[in-house]
Amino acid sequence: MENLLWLIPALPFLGALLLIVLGTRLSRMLVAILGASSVAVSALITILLGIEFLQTRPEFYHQEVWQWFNVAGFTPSIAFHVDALSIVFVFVITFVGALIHFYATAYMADDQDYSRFFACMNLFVGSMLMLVMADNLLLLYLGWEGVGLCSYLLIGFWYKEPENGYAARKAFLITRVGDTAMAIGSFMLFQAFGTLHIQTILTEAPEAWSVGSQMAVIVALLLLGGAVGKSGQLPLQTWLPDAMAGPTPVSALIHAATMVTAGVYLIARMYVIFELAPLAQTIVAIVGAVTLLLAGFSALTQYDLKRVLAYSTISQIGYMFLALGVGAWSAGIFHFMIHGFFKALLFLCAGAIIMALHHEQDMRKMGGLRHKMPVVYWTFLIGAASLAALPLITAGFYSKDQILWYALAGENGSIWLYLAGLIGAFITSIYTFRMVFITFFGESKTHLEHPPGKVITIPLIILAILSLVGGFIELPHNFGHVTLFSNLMAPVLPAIAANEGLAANEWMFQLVAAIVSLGGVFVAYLFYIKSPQLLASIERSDFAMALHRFWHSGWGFDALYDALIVRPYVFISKLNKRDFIDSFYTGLARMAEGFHVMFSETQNGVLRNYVAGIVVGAIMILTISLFL
Amino acid sequence: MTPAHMEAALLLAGVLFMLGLISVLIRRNIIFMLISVEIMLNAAGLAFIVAGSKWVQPDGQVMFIFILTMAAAEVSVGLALILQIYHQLKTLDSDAANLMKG
Amino acid sequence: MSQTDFLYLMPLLILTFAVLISMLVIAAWRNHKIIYVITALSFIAAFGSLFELRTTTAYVIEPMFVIDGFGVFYIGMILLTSLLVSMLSYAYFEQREERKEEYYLLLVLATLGACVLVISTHFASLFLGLEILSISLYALIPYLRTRPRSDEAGIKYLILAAFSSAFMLFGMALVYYSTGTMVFSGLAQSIAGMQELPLLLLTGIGMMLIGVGFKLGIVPFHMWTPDVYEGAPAPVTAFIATVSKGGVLGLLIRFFMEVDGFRYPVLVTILTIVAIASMFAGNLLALMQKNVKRILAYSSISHLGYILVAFMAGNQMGVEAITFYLVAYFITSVGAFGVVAMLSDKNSDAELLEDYKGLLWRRPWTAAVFSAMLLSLAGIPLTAGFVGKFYIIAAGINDQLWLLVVMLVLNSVIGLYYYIKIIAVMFQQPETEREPIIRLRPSIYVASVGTLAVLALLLVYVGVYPTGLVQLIQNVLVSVPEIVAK
Amino acid sequence: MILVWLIVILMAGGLLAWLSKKINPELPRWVALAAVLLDLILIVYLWISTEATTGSAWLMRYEISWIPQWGVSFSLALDGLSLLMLLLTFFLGLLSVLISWKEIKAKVGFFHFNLLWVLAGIAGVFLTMDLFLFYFFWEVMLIPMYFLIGVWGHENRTYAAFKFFLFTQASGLLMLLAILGLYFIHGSETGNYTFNYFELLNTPLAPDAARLLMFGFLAAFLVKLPVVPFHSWLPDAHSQAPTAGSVILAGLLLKTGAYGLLRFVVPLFPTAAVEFAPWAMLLGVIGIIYGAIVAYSQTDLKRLVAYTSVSHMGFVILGVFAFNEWALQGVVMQMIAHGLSTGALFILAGFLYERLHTRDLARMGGFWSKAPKMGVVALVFVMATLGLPGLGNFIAEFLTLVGSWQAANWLTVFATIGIVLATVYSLRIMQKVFYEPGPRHESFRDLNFREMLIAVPMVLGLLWLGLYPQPIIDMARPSITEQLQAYNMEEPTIAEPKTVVEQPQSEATINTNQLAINQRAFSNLQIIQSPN
Repeated sequence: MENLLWLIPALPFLGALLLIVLGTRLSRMLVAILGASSVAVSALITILLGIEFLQTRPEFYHQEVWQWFNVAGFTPSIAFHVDALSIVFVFVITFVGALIHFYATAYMADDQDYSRFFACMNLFVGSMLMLVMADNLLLLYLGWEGVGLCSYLLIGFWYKEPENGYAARKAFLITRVGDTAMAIGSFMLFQAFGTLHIQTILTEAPEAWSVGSQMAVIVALLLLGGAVGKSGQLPLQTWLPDAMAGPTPVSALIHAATMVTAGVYLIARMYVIFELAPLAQTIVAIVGAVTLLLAGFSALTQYDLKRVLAYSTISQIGYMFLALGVGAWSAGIFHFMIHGFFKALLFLCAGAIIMALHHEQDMRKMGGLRHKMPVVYWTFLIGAASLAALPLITAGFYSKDQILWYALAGENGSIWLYLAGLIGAFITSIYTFRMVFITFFGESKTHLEHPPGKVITIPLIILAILSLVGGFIELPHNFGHVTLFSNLMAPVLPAIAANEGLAANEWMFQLVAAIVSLGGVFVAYLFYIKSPQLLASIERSDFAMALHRFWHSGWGFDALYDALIVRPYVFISKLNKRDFIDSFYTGLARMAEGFHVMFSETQNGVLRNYVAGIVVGAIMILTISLFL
Repeated sequence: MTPAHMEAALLLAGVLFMLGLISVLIRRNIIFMLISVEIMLNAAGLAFIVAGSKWVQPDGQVMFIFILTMAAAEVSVGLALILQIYHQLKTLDSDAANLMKG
Repeated sequence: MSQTDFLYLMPLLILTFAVLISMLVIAAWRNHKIIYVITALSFIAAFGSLFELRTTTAYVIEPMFVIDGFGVFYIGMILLTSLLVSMLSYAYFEQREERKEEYYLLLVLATLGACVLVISTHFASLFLGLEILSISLYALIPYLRTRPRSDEAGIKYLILAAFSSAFMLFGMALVYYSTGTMVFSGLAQSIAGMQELPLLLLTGIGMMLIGVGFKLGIVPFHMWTPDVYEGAPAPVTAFIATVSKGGVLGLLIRFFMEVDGFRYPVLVTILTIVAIASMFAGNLLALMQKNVKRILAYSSISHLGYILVAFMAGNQMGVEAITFYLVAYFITSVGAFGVVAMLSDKNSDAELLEDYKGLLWRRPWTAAVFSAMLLSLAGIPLTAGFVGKFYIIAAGINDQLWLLVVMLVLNSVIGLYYYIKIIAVMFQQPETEREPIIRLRPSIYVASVGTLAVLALLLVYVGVYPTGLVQLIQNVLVSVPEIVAK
Repeated sequence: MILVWLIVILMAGGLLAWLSKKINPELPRWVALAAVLLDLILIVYLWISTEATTGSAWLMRYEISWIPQWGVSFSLALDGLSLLMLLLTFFLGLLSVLISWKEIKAKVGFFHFNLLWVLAGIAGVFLTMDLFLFYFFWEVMLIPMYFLIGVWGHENRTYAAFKFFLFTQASGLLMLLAILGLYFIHGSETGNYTFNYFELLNTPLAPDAARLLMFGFLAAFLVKLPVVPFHSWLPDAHSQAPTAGSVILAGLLLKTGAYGLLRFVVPLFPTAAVEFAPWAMLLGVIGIIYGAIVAYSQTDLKRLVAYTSVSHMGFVILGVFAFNEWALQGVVMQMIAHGLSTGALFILAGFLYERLHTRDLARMGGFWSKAPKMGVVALVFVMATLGLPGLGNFIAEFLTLVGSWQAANWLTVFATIGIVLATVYSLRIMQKVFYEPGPRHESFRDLNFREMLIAVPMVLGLLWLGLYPQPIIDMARPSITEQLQAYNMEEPTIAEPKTVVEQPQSEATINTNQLAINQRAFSNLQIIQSPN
């Protein structure tokens, strides 16, 4: 198995290559097959690999394809390092990816740039796999930028509308800012360790740096910069909502399930550095906490179905960061996986709805879809439940509960983080069910075209199942105590010890979490089903309206950055369009011309002037010879 | 002659030279300019004679004869030219002859 | 005078006889071709006679002349240039109906004067050479006497030249008065002792400088140059630009080397100022100039400035550099004016930039040659001008003349502009397809075309493989003790 | 001898092309193609045959006396660096012949004459090991370039040509002064007057003399590179030149500046260079940022690309003066990768100009659907420009930055910010040209076979550089280590900047001892005979 590693990313790349080269010549059928199968096959390989992995439980699989280059002892390779952590990611990427590709064959069916779409998607899957399988930071960076490119291409897929193009540009640019920080971080790592090989760094770092050493903190923060950029966390989260301009499968795959969680992967991957820099780790936690709150509030106020999901993604990733920040590594990853399932599910459902309502995304124009598209309804409901972490049945409950628990009881957890998480959970279930109620209940406002076909629904069902049962591989110790997942992670990521004092009455906190999420559902029910006028009356007050506008605009970050960075830059650039340095040289030329005019005055053709000239010269020479 | 006279004679030559020079500068009529130049040349000749007699050598006078011949040749060409100019410009004002400038 | 003296003066004598013969021939029967042939032959013969004189040791003809390698080389240079000029003149004057024959007499005479200059070691011979040259030029410049510009140029040149030579003579007189000798070497001996020159002597030398400076056309005695260049017939302009300046320069070098003028800060200061002033004035005046002949005139001013830089080096390398540069400059200017002459028509010379618009597409080869010449003037590689400039800069740096060298570099950048401008004009597309120039009888046409071809080849050869010429110059200079001494 | 052929073929080919116009107006194209192709084959052959290089950096030498009196010899030498540069030269040369196939209609013969002579001059610059000859070629490549711009350029060609010519000439002359200064100092010290590079290499110089001479060389190279604030010739020249001209300018002429820095400044003036290094790197960073900012607001596509190369060349000088192997390898990669990517962008601009007869971004847009092939190709080039991993420029910039980080942290940080700015302007190209809908252009055809023939090799080249650059690195390593020997960093370690600086300090002390000698030497200069 081990020597088949390279196939996993290679197949999608191959698919992409074929689609790019002879895309236009292929029939739609072939394109679909090529595009979907390439990912499906690598998913298959992954699953086989995973099975073998689970059976044999090796430390990791490693395969070097070729040495990238070798300059004065700097020898990164195109080499793969797959351990439990990577496996999880690879699994989610390929499996969910395959499903979404399958789904997309129908969703994009009547799009003219069919092959371009699948080319980009395959390219993305390939790069993403590179990212999570890389054994050195440089290769990781390759994947990292590669997914950025693909997200750029896919957000701007419908490039005809300029704003899509700008959204794509924004996404690429903001993530690039983070990447730059990450690059600088890797420079420092290279200076310190003379290599970018991840495992080497992880083993050598503890010797090189003491806990809390300045170097470690700086590096950790720089890496965090990269992470927040990709994962749409504060302060670089503004691009993600706009990224919804892309086709819905793209949002599902890139901006929900996989790419945006690259930041989580990076931090988990480099966890040693963060453990050496407690300050940085705390900042991770805080970033996560703050982000999940802000995003949650924004999600409350959105009407665009996909934007709600986008904000919820931001806030869910906030949870993951929170988990990583408090040191609950495996919890974070677990939540990533579960989130991958249900968020993909939600997006795909949304896609189905949007397609059915011929590209209508505004929830206010939806409603009463419950009966019209039952499959979608139920699957969406499951997804929503999982997102809102309804107790016991949903996977989301188990993953999120773990995080909340460690946010309080973990080594460097605190009551504040816990509260933030709790409030977040509350809001989450509110906006989730707000979405459900507005969309599926009430009287229908638009009649739908074609109800979704098999190709659409099958992936939904699969994902729905996963987002229900997915949780049962990791159950709290006081409740079944299944620890499959954390056992899997154990060799890679350190386990976390819960605070003894609190451990005793953990059930209490679980209860609180359950109540909170149910309470959220109830509030949503109250406002959107029971007595809408109540909500209306609240919304009428100016304060509420202002707040609404503020949240709707994502806490005004866009405006802020626009004023602080974008406008000044463009202004300066435009100001200096003509390149003022040039004027200096042209000035010289002017000067020379001036002299020319001056001198040619003397050549006025009058004989006596010339005589005078000679005389002047004579006088000059004689005076010099007199006075020297 | 005694050294004192030498100085005096040289001074005379110098004065002549300056006279010629100044009149070249102030005259506009080409003929007069030519004449003034001749004066300058003769001043030079005088200076040569003075020098020759200072060192009691014939060379000075030899040079003077050279100068005379040269001056003669020059004037002959010059006058021919002046005629041409007069034919074309109908004037002998040197300032009028400034077709070429800049 | 002994037998050998005549042998050594052979070139000069040949020229003199050539003049007499052609005078008689003209009296007998005017024919352009015959006179032209006589002239050409005389130049060739004179040049041939030089091979007898390739001495390693200087031969002195008391007190007037010294025939040494330096002199021989310069005479050779002058003769060849005059030959080329005469070849250009043939085609040029063939188109014009004036009486052409006397022109060649004057040309030969002028050449004779230049030759006398470069071998003279005595004020008298200096003066004679200078005046033979000048007076023939007085007549040559306004030779196309129906053109008002020619006459104007003539009169200007005459008055100014006479004026300046008055200065020169007076200077000589003063020098003679204060030293009692008119022989360079004697002069050198008498002042060798004194560290500070007496005022009278200094004034004398100063006034002589004015005379020389005028002939060289360096600032502030340059004002005649553009007008005369413009007014005179193109071949004559070429002659003035090359032979007359070259002769005077040779004299100047010899004189300064004899008396070792570089010892005296006064002279050094004066020359430095003059050099810098010439470079700047020349280039800046040419910058926006519309008239090609005037551009070349101004450029010649600046080129003399460059040459002075090497001159200031005042050692053998400097002299080598000057000599080399002169060769390059002769080739180039004759070539350039040759093109001008070739493009000129009956009633006026081709001197306005407009006349050259789109030349490359009308007469590609002519344009190519002209471009080559201009690039050489600008000092671009593959041309003789580049090596020359390189040599000069080397000499300057070798002697630590940083100020002058930097000025030179600065100026050659300014200079580039107007040389390239002419080329640019030649490359422009002529919006109006002008009528092709009437071709002359091939026999005549060949004369100038051949000349230009030869020049172009020389230009490139010297530019690409200068070592031969350098070797020659170095050998030649060996026979001049006072140069090698430095 | 083969080295001579490399140059001779081009020159002869040029003349032949000019003359062959008489026979058939199309013939010059073929002649030029043949000549360049022949050279390309030769150099590739050389490359393959010298794969297993060990020991000395120098693969070949050729030397015959030229002007013995001045110690000038016609000496060519080939090492890894020059080999790579020649590869690039002939590769791009070939492409420029191809892109001119349809674009150039007037004076075909003369055009190809100039084209080949520029290439010849550049090849000479990369090969020659005699400073006189170097200057000679340095100038030789300017004239034909001047004609290329001035005759076949766009609307404002004359101005651009003048500007280009004057800038390069002025700086070149300063270099000539420096060369001569070095020549005479060396001569007066050792008594043998020579322009030979290898002899001049270890000329002991007084610090201030070294500084002056170095500035002389720098003048030429920094203007050619170009470094802000000496860059103002470049936008005009690049935007006005015909496509082939722009490609050669951006792809090759700028590289001669970088090459000069590597080949001459670094080895000849170790001490002075180290002193100057911080300022040089600062200049580099300024260039990176400034170029990027100005590039963003350009509306003329070619002008925009021109400013991007100002920005990219900043990395070169940044890397050169970091004095470690990573940075220098990065620089070499940058020279090649930038040659390809920017050349490619200019070719793209050429394609667009052929179709639209404008370079104005405002008059373009929405071509992705009309010309998908072109879109994909353009995407690759743009991504290369913004340094996307997997393409050549990324390797180059990453190595450069890794190297410069060892030398100067903060400067490197700002340089890295420059990469973000690169993203800004690069994406603007995509957005304006291929994304948002522009004015209607009927009959906007996609790339045809010839154009694909031009574009695809560049794409492959960039990918190859990005994914397996090892051959290039191996080829360049010996020469780079040789350049660095003056800084005796035989085993480049993770060098703290101070160690880089300290070492030449000790060298400086040696030089101070030599100072006295040099002073005497200078006084001697007054009376030495000219060399012969």
